[in-house]
Amino acid sequence: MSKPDPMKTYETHKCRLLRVYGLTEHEKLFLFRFDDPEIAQSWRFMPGQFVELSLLGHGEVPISICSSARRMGFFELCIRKAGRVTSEIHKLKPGDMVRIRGPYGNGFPMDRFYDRDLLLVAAGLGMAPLRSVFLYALDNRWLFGNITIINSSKLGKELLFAKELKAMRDIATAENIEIIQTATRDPDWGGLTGRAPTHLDKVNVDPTKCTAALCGPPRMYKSMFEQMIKLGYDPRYIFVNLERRMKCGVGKCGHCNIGTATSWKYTCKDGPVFDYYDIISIPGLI
Amino acid sequence: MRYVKLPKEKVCEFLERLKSMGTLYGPKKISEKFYDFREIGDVKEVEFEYNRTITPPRKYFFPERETVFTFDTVNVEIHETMPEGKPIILFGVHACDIVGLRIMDSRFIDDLPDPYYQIRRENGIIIGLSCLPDEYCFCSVRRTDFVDAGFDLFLHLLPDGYLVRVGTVTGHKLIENSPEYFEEISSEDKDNFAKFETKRRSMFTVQGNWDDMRYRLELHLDHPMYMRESDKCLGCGNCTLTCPTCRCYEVKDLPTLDGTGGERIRFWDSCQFRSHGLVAGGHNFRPTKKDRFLNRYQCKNAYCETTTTSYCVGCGRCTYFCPADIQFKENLLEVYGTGGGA
Amino acid sequence: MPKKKIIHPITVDHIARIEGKAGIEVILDGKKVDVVNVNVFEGPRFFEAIAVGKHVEEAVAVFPRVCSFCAAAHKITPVLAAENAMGLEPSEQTMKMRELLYIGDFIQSHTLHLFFLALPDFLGFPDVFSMQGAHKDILNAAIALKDIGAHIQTVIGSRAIHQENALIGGFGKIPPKKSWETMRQKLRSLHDVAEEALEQFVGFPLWPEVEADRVHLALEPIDGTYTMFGNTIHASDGSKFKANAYQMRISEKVVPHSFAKHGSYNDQPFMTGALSRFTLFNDRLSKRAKLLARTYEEYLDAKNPLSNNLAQAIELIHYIHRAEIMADELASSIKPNERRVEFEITKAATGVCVTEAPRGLLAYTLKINKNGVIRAANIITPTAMYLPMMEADLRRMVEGLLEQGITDSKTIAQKLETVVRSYDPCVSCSVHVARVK
Amino acid sequence: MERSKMILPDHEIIEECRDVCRATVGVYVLTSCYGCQLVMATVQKIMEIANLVDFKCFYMVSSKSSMHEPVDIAFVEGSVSTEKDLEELKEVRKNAKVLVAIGACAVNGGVQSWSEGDLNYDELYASVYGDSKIKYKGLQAAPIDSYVKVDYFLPGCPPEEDEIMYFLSTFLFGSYPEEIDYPVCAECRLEGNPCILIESDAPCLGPITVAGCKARCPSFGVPCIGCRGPVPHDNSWFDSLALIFRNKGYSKDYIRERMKIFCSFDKNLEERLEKVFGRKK
Ligand SMILES: Cc1cc2nc3c(=O)[nH]c(=O)nc-3n(C[C@H](O)[C@H](O)[C@H](O)COP(=O)(O)OP(=O)(O)OC[C@H]3O[C@@H](n4cnc5c(N)ncnc54)[C@H](O)[C@@H]3O)c2cc1C
Ligand code: SF4
Ligand code: SF4
Ligand code: SF4
Repeated sequence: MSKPDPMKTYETHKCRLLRVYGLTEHEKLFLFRFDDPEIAQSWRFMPGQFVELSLLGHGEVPISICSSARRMGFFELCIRKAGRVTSEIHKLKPGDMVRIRGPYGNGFPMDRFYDRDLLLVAAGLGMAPLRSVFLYALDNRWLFGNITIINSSKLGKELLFAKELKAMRDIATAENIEIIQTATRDPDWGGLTGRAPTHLDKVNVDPTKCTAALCGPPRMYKSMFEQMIKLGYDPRYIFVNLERRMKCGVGKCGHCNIGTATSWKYTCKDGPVFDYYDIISIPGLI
Repeated sequence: MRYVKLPKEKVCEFLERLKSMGTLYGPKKISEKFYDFREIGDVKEVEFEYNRTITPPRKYFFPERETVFTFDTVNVEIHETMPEGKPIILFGVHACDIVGLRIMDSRFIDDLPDPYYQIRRENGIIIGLSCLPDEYCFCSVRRTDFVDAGFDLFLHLLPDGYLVRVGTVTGHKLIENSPEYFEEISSEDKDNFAKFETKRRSMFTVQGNWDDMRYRLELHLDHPMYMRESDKCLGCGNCTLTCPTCRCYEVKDLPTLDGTGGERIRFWDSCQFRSHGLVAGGHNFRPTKKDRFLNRYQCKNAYCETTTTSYCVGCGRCTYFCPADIQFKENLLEVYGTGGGA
Repeated sequence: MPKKKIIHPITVDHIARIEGKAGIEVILDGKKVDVVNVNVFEGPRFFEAIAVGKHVEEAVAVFPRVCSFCAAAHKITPVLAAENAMGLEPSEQTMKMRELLYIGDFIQSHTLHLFFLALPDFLGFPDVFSMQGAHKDILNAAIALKDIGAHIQTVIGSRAIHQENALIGGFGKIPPKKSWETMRQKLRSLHDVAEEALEQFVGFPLWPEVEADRVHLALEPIDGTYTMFGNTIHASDGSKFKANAYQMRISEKVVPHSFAKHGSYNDQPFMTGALSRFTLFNDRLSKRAKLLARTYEEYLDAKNPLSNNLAQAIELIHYIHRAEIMADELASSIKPNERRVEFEITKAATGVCVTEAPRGLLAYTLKINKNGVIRAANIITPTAMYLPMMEADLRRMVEGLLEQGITDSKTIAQKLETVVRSYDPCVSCSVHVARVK
Repeated sequence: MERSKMILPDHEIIEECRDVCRATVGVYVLTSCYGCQLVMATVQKIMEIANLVDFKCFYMVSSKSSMHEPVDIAFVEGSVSTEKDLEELKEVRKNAKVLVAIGACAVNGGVQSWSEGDLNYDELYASVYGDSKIKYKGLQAAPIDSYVKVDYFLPGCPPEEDEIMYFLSTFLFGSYPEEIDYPVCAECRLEGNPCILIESDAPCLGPITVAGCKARCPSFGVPCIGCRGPVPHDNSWFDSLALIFRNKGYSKDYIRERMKIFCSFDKNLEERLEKVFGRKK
């Protein structure tokens, strides 16, 4: 292995915002392109990885890449308006420039997903990183068995990518893909209700040969795990995507530190994707 | 390893020589009781018998506050402000602090190295200095009381000078280039060195080895010590800011008044502060003082693969400089199961 | 009883460019001036009451908060009063540093008043900001002078306002030789700049309407020089009295239109401040200041409050010179390791101190119990002392203008504001208010 | 005191008009020593600021001032100490997009906000004015957020120049300042000072006082008197510090007096002191 180049660690690239799509009241989808064609050509990422997006003068935030890993030169970020930087990102217009560094983090170990069924369970913003996995699976459809995606949120109108998923219904059925969208606390919602774990009976995957990727608020994981293990899912194939405060994204600034004395982790480098056994052996992870 | 002797009467001249090579930093007495690493103007100010400095040596490679780049918001361009790479000569570093620097290296010069740190570190010369422990030291149980690596030269006190261990090529060059200051060691020197080491070892208030501390700690995450002690805590961050291996930092953008430019700075942060675990929307991963207190105990006792020690090197700063007088060592021992005191 | 017919009330709701909140209210009865009030509606802060119960060390940290323009004055005076109570003798070096710190305050305060607050009146601008185009040089001078005032106070006192380094018994940290040398160099380069204010104000007429005989009170400076410390108060009526007995001659009373009390000397309004100091002790000024004062004698009229501006400008020159000499002395004599005098309070006592603050006499009386806790405090500030005189001058101004047939209330109001500003009132100081037994 | 959560400002900051027009700024004063304004008026870059923004109100330096104009950013100095103050404050709030409390008085009530025996306004008034009447009505000095919503707090007595600049530049940039939630001690360490609390048992309030002054006073060897007020979000550990002071031999009264100077409005103070000393008689 060649010696790492320190100057590359924090190297940022200029990116142009091409398009903005409003998804929900608080989330927008942003399509970016690298300004430098060479970077655009060579830049790669894995589903589950994230970038650090800088708005000079406002700050920098970690954001999961939510587009397909196959689309070269372009990438999409789904961003919730949450604070200083993200509110400012929401004001960007096509043509505006930002600076991006990354991709960082381990990403999902996609090779361990091959030739198995795939279950994706997202709650709220968790859909962002999982969309990247989902699109990856669609792009490489032959590498995967049956696919189920459970997309949940509190209110129906808060479901991320709901329209996109709905539009896919017909192809999905043909392709053995089950799409389940559920709103947990919305009296006006016409579709399915209840939390994600309650819909595990509607999946089209075989628990014994399925890989699962989950992303949502920490409290979702516990009930999900219990349920899944009861149903016979193999814990070695359950992955989650975690979140912590982050500044550097490369294991330096310490904000994303988690764990205990025997297992001290940096969410950004050792994660953000962890598997079930990480979770149960590292107290405090979720 | 090569050993030479620096006789007492040559020490000042040797320091002068070091000073001529770059900026020399060393321990100085800064108040009635405290010492700190400072730039050395007059080599007579160097304090050879100090217990511990208030700020750790890492500050020379990872400054308290630095500009990482300046930016131009109109063209969305950045200009990184890299350190100049001037030689930094750090004299008088104790063994534990040398391990501390190696722990810093393990995090800052990994597969994604931090250029700001790395450039400074590559321009650093480290001269170690032997010491005798006081009641706050517990480097012995951390296996950091004696070092084999991480220094260019290491000076061990003899009655009439110093026994010098040479750790790196830079160290060899230093000696080759100024042979007039050094002598070969005699058998008497060897005896004296052994005597000093024996004496040093015997002086520790805790003995043994704490390699299994991390397991014991983990088994007792709910130990009442955490609640009791964190109640006394001020959350002031002194323990982490003085620690030779703490390295959390915070980042902030400072736009200029007219908004066309600005700078991004980074500065030391502490896991003892509320905002350390706070995320957008108001959720805090470490919401209480106890959570933050526990976090430090876990982090410091975790295992560093590079040095094969814990992240805590046992320098005693976090206790010595704690305004609330919270005893790290004693608290660890309490959880460890041997009760308070050694 | 004749019915009051009020025409043209002249009011200024909020006088701009002074420190503190006050308005002017003039009520006319026919052509006669009935009421002239300076309404002080700056909220009261009860300093003398809130000091009670606090340890004397905390109390002297609280007092500067009376006023930001003369924070050093409100630090050093109570510190001296406290030391006086304890019978503690500060070292010579401490006194020198205190004096220089105080001078820094004078320079800052006079500069701000002359350039930032008063000058726009005379040059016809609403504020200094709008003077940027036409009067760049003046502004540069103002900034240079303000900076040196702030610099002196920061080096000695820890910051330009509310200096925490000045303590009972001495200083927390004593600046090293190098700091004093830098200070001296900076001061040396400001000789010419210091004369800028004088040049600006010399050309402006002293309005005759406010000219009137008046009593001036000022502290006789120690050691024959011109400075802010002293033990005896001189009055321009020829009498003298011990400063620590000030309460026998100077009294305060409450008036309904003001949160600031009104001071009087032997029950008469009087003036205090730069003009009073100048009038009584101008022969002690440093050479250059004295020379300039002689040259412009006609503008330094003890009967006319507008001369106060000029007197401040003269003091500015004097203090820049004096500060330089003192910084020079300190550079060569400084003992950076001198410790604060340790003290322990064991018996109850009362201490008094009167000094000359930039705006005039400032008196502190502190009563301390045997635990070092303040039991009573009395502060008299210059603005409270001269408020009645200021109201009298305003009345004269209105009357004079009306006599000349000027009745436009806006014109009159503007002129009144200028008169008020020439006093450089410090309204927030004045609302410190005294404790009534 | 509950600080507004600085999670999301519910106001659009001025960025929309930045190229077209200048941001409007007002500097208002209630009851105080005028120090905050003095610092604002004399920051090094004041002339540059004056060119970049339009001061709609700044009584201390400009005759062209009015309380009644709308502004983008309002800096309010001083505590609410009279009914007139309160009226003015409400007017300012109505006219301002962003309201910043500047200085110890506005943020924490200032030194005037408490006295021995916690006298109320009438008692204080009587102690000073006797039974004489004044036509203005005073109120017990209080921080401004006890009456109106405050968007940002800029503490200090007086505030630091670099913080004022930071606040202004972030506002003008369309962003907002980051809040400090750690104590002076942290900065004291970064300045490389020896700790005088440990070394000479000085009653330093650094551990409970919010940082931002770069440990100005301890850098001079002077114990912090807490002029910047308590660390926000209930992270001011009066109890821990009181325990330390008590162990060093300070009396309860002394500790309370000292801590209260700039913290008298912190709702935790008495409660946390009680934890150490027991209930007040
Ligand atoms: C691995 C990872 C992937 C993420 N992916 C997405 C995504 O795809 N879409 C999305 O909308 N959000 C995502 N987030 C969350 C996003 O980073 C935060 O919402 C964002 O940092 C908030 O920044 P702010 O400046 O708007 O908020 P503020 O509250 O003003 O935060 C200030 C600073 O704190 C840090 N911070 C605050 N909250 C978080 C947080 N939740 N995570 C990490 N750092 C934080 C950031 O450095 C930020 O600049 C992700 C976070 C992580 C760790
Ligand atoms: S945790 Fe404490 S004893 Fe250990 S290295 Fe850090 S400061 Fe030293
Ligand atoms: S001197 Fe004061 S501010 Fe500094 S570390 Fe000690 S207690 Fe904290
Ligand atoms: S150290 Fe304390 S008293 Fe001094 S400026 Fe800072 S907060 Fe204020």
